Amino acid sequence: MDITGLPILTLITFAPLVGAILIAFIPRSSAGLVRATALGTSLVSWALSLFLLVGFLPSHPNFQFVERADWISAFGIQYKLGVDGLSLVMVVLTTTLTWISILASFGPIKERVKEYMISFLILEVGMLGVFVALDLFLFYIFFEIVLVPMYLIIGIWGGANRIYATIKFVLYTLVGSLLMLVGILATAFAFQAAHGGNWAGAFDYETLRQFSFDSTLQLFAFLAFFLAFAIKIPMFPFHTWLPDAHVEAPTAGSVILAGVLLKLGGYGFIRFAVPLFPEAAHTYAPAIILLSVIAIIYGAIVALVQPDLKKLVAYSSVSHMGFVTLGIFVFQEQGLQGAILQMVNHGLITGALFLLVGVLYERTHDRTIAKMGGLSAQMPVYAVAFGFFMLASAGLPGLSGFIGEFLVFVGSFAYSPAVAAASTIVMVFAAGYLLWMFQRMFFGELSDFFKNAIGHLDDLRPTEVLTLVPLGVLVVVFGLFPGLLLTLVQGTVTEVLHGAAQASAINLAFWQ
Amino acid sequence: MSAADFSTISPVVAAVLVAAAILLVDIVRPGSRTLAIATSLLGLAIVAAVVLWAGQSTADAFDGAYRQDALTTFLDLLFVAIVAFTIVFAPDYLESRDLPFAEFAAVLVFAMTGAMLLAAASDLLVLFLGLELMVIPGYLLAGFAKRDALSTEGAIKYFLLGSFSSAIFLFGLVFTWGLTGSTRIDDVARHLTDMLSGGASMSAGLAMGLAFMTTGVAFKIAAVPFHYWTPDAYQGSPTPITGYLSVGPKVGAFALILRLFIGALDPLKTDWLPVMEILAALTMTMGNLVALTQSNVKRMLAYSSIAHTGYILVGLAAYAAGRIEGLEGVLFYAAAYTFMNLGAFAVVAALQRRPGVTSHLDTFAGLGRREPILGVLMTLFLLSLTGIPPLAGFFGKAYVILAAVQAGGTLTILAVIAVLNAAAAAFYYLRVVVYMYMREPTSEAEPPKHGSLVWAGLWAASALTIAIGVFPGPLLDAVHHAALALP
Amino acid sequence: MAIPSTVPFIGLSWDDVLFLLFATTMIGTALLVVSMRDIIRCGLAMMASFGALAGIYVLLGAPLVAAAQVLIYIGAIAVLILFAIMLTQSKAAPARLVFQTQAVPAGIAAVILAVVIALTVTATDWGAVTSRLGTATDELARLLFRDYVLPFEIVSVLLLAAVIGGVFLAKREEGGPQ
Amino acid sequence: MSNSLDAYLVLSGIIFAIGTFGFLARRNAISMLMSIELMLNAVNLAIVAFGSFVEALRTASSVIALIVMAVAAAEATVGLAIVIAIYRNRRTPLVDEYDTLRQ
Amino acid sequence: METLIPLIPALPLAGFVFTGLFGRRLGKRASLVPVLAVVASWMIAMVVVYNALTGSGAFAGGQGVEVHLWNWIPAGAFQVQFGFYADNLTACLLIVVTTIGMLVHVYSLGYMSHDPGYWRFFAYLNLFMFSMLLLVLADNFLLVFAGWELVGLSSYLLIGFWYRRRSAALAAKKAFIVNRVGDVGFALGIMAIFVSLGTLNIREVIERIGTLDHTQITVIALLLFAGAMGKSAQFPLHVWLPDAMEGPTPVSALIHAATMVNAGVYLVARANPIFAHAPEAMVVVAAVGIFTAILAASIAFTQTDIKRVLAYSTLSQLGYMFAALGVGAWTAAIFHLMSHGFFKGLLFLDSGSVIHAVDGEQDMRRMGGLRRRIPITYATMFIGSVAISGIPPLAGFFSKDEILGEAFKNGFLWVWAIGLLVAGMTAFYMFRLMGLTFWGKSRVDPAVEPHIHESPRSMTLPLLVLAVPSVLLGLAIGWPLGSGQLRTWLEPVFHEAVELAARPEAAYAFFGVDGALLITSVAVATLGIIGAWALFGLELPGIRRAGNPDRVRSLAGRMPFLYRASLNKWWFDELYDLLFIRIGGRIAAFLWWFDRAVVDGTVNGVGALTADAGRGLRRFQTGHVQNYALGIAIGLIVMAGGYLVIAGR
Repeated sequence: MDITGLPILTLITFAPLVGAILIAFIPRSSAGLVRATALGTSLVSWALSLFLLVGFLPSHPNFQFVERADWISAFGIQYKLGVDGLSLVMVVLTTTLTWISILASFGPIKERVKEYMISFLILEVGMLGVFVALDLFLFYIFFEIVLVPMYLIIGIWGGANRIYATIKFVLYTLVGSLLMLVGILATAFAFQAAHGGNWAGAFDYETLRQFSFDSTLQLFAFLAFFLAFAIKIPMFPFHTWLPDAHVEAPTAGSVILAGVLLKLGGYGFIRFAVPLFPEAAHTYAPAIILLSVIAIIYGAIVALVQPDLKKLVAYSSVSHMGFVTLGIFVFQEQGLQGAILQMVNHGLITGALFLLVGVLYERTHDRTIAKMGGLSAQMPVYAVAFGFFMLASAGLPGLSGFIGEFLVFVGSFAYSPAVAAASTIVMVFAAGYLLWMFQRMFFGELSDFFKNAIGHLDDLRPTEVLTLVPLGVLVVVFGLFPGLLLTLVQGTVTEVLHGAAQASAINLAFWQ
Repeated sequence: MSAADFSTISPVVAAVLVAAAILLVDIVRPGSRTLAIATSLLGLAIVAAVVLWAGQSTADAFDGAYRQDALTTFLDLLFVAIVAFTIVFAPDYLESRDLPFAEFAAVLVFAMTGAMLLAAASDLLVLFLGLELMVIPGYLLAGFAKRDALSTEGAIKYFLLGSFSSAIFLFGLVFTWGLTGSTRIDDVARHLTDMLSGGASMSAGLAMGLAFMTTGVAFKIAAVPFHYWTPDAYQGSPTPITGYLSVGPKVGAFALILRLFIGALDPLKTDWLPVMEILAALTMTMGNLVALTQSNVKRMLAYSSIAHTGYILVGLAAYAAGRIEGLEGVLFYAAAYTFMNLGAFAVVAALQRRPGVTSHLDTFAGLGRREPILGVLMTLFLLSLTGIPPLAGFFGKAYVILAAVQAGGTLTILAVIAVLNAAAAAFYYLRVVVYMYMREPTSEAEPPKHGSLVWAGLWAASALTIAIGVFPGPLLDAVHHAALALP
Repeated sequence: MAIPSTVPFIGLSWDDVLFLLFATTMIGTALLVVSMRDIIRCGLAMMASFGALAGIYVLLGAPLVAAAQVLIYIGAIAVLILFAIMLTQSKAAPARLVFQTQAVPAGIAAVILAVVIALTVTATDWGAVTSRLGTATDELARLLFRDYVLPFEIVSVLLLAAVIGGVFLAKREEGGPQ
Repeated sequence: MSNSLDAYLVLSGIIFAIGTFGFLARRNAISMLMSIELMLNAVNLAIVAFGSFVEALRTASSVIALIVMAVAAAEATVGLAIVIAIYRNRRTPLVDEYDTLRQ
Repeated sequence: METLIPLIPALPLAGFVFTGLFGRRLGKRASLVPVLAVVASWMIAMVVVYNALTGSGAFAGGQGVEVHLWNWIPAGAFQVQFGFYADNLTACLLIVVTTIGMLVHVYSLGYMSHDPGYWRFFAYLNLFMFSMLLLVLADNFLLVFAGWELVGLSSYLLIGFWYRRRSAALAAKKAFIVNRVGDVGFALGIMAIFVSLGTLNIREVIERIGTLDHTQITVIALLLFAGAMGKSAQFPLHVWLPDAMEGPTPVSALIHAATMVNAGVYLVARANPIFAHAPEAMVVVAAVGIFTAILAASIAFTQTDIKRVLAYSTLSQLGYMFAALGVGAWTAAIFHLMSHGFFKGLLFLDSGSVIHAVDGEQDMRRMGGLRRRIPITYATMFIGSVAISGIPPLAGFFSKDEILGEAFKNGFLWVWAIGLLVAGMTAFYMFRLMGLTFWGKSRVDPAVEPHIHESPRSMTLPLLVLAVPSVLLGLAIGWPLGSGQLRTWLEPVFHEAVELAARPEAAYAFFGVDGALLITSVAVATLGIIGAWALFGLELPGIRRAGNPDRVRSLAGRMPFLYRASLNKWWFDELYDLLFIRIGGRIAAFLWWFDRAVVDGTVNGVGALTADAGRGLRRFQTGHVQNYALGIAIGLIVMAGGYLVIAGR
């Protein structure tokens, strides 16, 4: 099948939009049809993204499946899509997690199903768009679009304190992304000014990547991009929206939030911040690495004392995302590969953990760890699933989490053994909070709280198993055969590092 | 008055005739709303057609007092659109409050005439008269619900302060006129260039005149600290009229700024640039900060309109700092702002169709459930006002920010202030969304029926809001040409 | 008998004396307008002030403007205002405080404004001649209906709009609350 | 003195300032309206004075002054109509009691 | 070989997967597949071992065999194979691991037969076997690390097998976390190896290690040793092992005595050239080892839980092994590893049998006089005790003697001296154990007393089988002294390290220094036995002597500090509790407070400040027109001033 002739990226990206529009015309009363349509469209998008996987040539260095059309020609803004290994991986991750999340929402979401599914599908459009856009302006648009459905998903279907959480999420993210908008515009203008006022290519990623910007612009534009992505990913000290958002979000919202939205930050760093402003990236790298190490340790330590399951997982995300930024900014091959792997793995593992937390929450409407205990006997399959993903999160070799983490360690060791040593300690803390959580939930005698809710404590239902199994399989497969991912992203890694290797830090000695 | 003059000012004449026709119809068939509405809309369509016809050529009329160029056409069309939307949104609201439609429409069209004169004025006197013709009907409209204490209160505040500022503005105009010896904008600009040639700085009298004029226009566009009338007048006015007031006189006042500050005072732009920068920063920040604390949607939107003035001023400052894109940004922003803001007010007006319904946030509680389509449309307008892509508001903001970034220097700081403000603004816009979707309705009352005209208007406004964001190309071309018409 | 070119004993020209007279009257009555307790008297003072200004217009060689001043301001606007005062003067309302609480800052602001205007005015070279120029009425008429025909038309539309709106607002409605 | 433009302009400025003071300080709506009329008169005085002393402005000044008077009349009409309308609602002409709309 | 070697770990893995998926439904039959898998694995392993040790087939010429399955991590320059490597060292380990593993499986058939988690237990055991074999067979450090972590996981699962018991859950967690501390070092070591050498393949690393400078090697060696300390429970990471006795006894035997805890020794032995290049690191290894040995032995003196005594004994013996490695007695270390594996496995299984007999009681103070009630258990345990005490000609004698001898000859007199002391202490506490458990009068709970019975055949059979190597292993591979079979086998592995040490290789002198040392150590061990005999009694055919509790008490009273220190395990648990749970908890709580109050507080503060600013600014909107007008007037004046300033420029 020749898929090169089809605008396949557009199809993948906007298939969910079509679904959302269809759902808008389905009467509110037929919730089943709404659910089926939502799942169907997300599966269509997923299936198409798998075709992409088949047709992709890892050896080919450039972007593939490129589609371009002039959009706003006055500013050289294009509708330009394309994937390389990195975006391909993220696209497939997104499509996979989306249908899983939609499936996982069938049970818990009973109110306003129609609006929920529409929001979710639009969310998917935004996320996919971010990963395939090759025009900075287009990228920004998708980056922002994501906010709106997520805002609604947390705000409408979330927990008790949802409004605070969702507004915090949106405002915090907006501050960063709007500054990035200034950065994007400044970048484009710098390009335009250097090309005699010609806007052509000023927003085109591939063109901009070839252009070297002057150092002042780099320093400021990088900072703007950095802030946007650092908030999104989120890095210490910009992370506090995350625990709130996770705690209040509905299960599927948490899954997508952890699984994909946080990756937008990492993706942005790798795709835009570093290649466009390599010198600035080098200049700021030590500070970013310091923040990453702090995030790794700090997130893990704070996770140790969390009373709420979701908060614990949220802080563990802060810690895990610290690896991503660390891996990127050590500018080592293994570090970058590890960072990418870590993004994927964290998406799978933490996504699954949130699904699991959601399973329990749906039955007991509580997530307080202190009230739990002894679930192993009551829900053995659940315990096994939870244990599996808990161990994957702890970085057990053989499961995917380990590879990413270890590659980051190796990369950071090459950068500085001290940094590696400081961040490797987190292995202990991670085991600490995860095992503590596991012990409190599953070991010991059944807690009074659970005894009271024992009627609801049935083991995993078939739908729930169906949502978890793909993730589990992927965790094992990527743990044993990380090469599947590594070969895909090798091109991106080489490209990014090649650009970064030629740059050197800017001399910040302004006083001279 | 020659035939050529007449054909050049034909849009204005057509507008006056439409106003007259509305009054005439009301005299012939008193109280027939349908007829009056039809007349108004038909008349506006004719005006639009005439504007387009006249816009085919660039011409001066009345010995250079009136100029027909691309900017005129652009602004005229915008004014016609504003008035048309207002007329579409108003009848439901007015009818349920037993307010006459014909007087309303006629006065509105008179105001439009004034605005159109501003868009075309190349003479200080015409400028002043156009301004007065635009704002005096505005005072009347603000107090149009004359039995309503709030409406009249808003009106008298608007009137008193407006007249005060008009006097100040006029005083400044007179000083400028006295120094330059002419009322023609081109002559003024030429004289100023001569006076400033050789690096001379402006005289004290000119500085004084400039200060008075800036104060006057800053008042009309509701820039901080001359904005005080805005929230009170907006909140007091009948809601469809608030919608009009928030865009019509504001865009009109920006037309005045374009003709006066860019047309006549262009030689002084390095002098008024810092003032505009400060005004822009103050206006954005103060508007947004106070809007954060509002619980009445109309008043919140009033403060938000102040903030939007600030964003537009960023574009103006960028122009003064040497970027023509700033001017384009001003025009683009004005157009984008028009439709989303009118749309938002239209939703408020639709909700207030039953007399006695306030515009408090509680009115919006559960709207997403009670009236889903209205909820979605309101969300759309609010998101656009927030600046979420790919909607019109986002593109407008991006445009002025781009211009500011291009201008560089202090303007970059202004751009950063602008985006920080935009982020803060998201809070209060989204709070309405919170009420609409995340709160339970306070009353179980059956939602009122909305006229098909209102629906048509809402759909049109939302379509424009989306279209300007997704396909900004045509509008970009238009503002590009319009901006080129200025020196 | 020839009138001496200057005023005896004072040494000022007659015009200067007239100017001073009118100016003093104008300022004095204007101050009364803004300071008197009884609003009707304020209105009357305003009329006097307008009259003094008409005198200055004559002095400046613009008799037509002076005539218009008398007709429009004293004849129309001031009368209108007096009517409005009558309409809004409820007997129940005693002469309460004339001034806002912010009278003092208002005064300071006004003084600063006056001083600033005076200083800038005198510091500026207006390109003025040292004698007054007269304006011929016929020339004025030509100007009004030829060069300034557009403003003239606009003013008529403006007045029309103002009257329509004013009538609507001011008219008492049948069945209305009052 | 009477031959000096500055004198007239200074007079105009003083009247303008007095008008401003009245506007800022008086409580009665009609008083404020009268203050505005004073300010407009001050402007008109400046216009006529310019016409009388600057050759280039001679012919136009009277026309402008007349037009400004007409505008003043229109403003006064509208203003008084609004005052009467609000008086019907509030039974008071004192503007500082119109403070329902605030903050 | 290419197919056989991967099969060794693959079979238990298959068993684990199968049992994990279907075990629940199989009930008592669930053990079938795991046991068969392990037996098959053992048979294959024996084939491999035979080939390796005889140097036949693919192993010809003393070479190891490498098997590459696939390229596990192809990350640019970071290429890691999923591959196996087997040589003679592996073979030695395979003997211990598969044999004891198989026997423990069999033993568990009986021991766990009444447990509801029967299938789960066997699944875990199989998982452990897979992990341990992976660790032993891995051809690169990262795969070793993978096995390393997986055995940790299995250990976690098995310690916490009875998860309803809070103490078991806590012990499992403690074991995993303490191990992780060591793993951090190991992981860093791996990174250091890769970064400096560009490969992780063990053979390549060993070949190229000499190219690095001394500091690098020392750092790498110490980091690897840190990993070994965790897994082999060396001071200060020893605290998890005694607690690990919360697991079922077969687990203690298999994991916490015979196999997993040896992983650290194996790692150091495997990486011997690295350590050989870093003599300072070797000293550290020796010091930590010998210190752990005496520390643990001192604690074992007073413990009353039978399994805990054995656990501390294990610690102590592991310390011995590290001391051996540290002094360069590579072969002796592996020798001791093997013999200790068998006799400690035996001892633990015996203790399990004892516990089984007295209905779960583990406190020796409520035992006594069990000799006749459970004769097979008694007999085999006696053999084990003699073996560990270093009485010739049992296995322990040969290995221990070799360690002490080499320590002395290699110039580590202090190691020798302490080791000698520990040998005596070992004999003492082992016979204390024997005395308290089997001899003297019964102190068993009267309710349990009538039910005391010998264990089923599936349990006694492994005991009997294990007793054989405990007796004979030393003679089989350690004789003649100084040039036993084992030395020949391991010569290719340690060849380089031995050469590097460049010590004059004196011939074994039975009638010289070696003989003297031998006699000394046997004498000291005998002294220990006599001490125990005097205090806790002895019942041998012909000798019968009751224990003397009063003298024990008075002895304890005379050394109150030492007694309490021993009883309280030198307060390490308390110290760590203070450091990591209390102070660490405080720090964590503080950081969380910091997160909410400072980091998030700043965020919310900015928001609140903004809102406050808005509230403040809205006060200007007084509703009074005149106020507004004044504002405008002031604005006008300011602006006029501003413009005048601009004009004046």
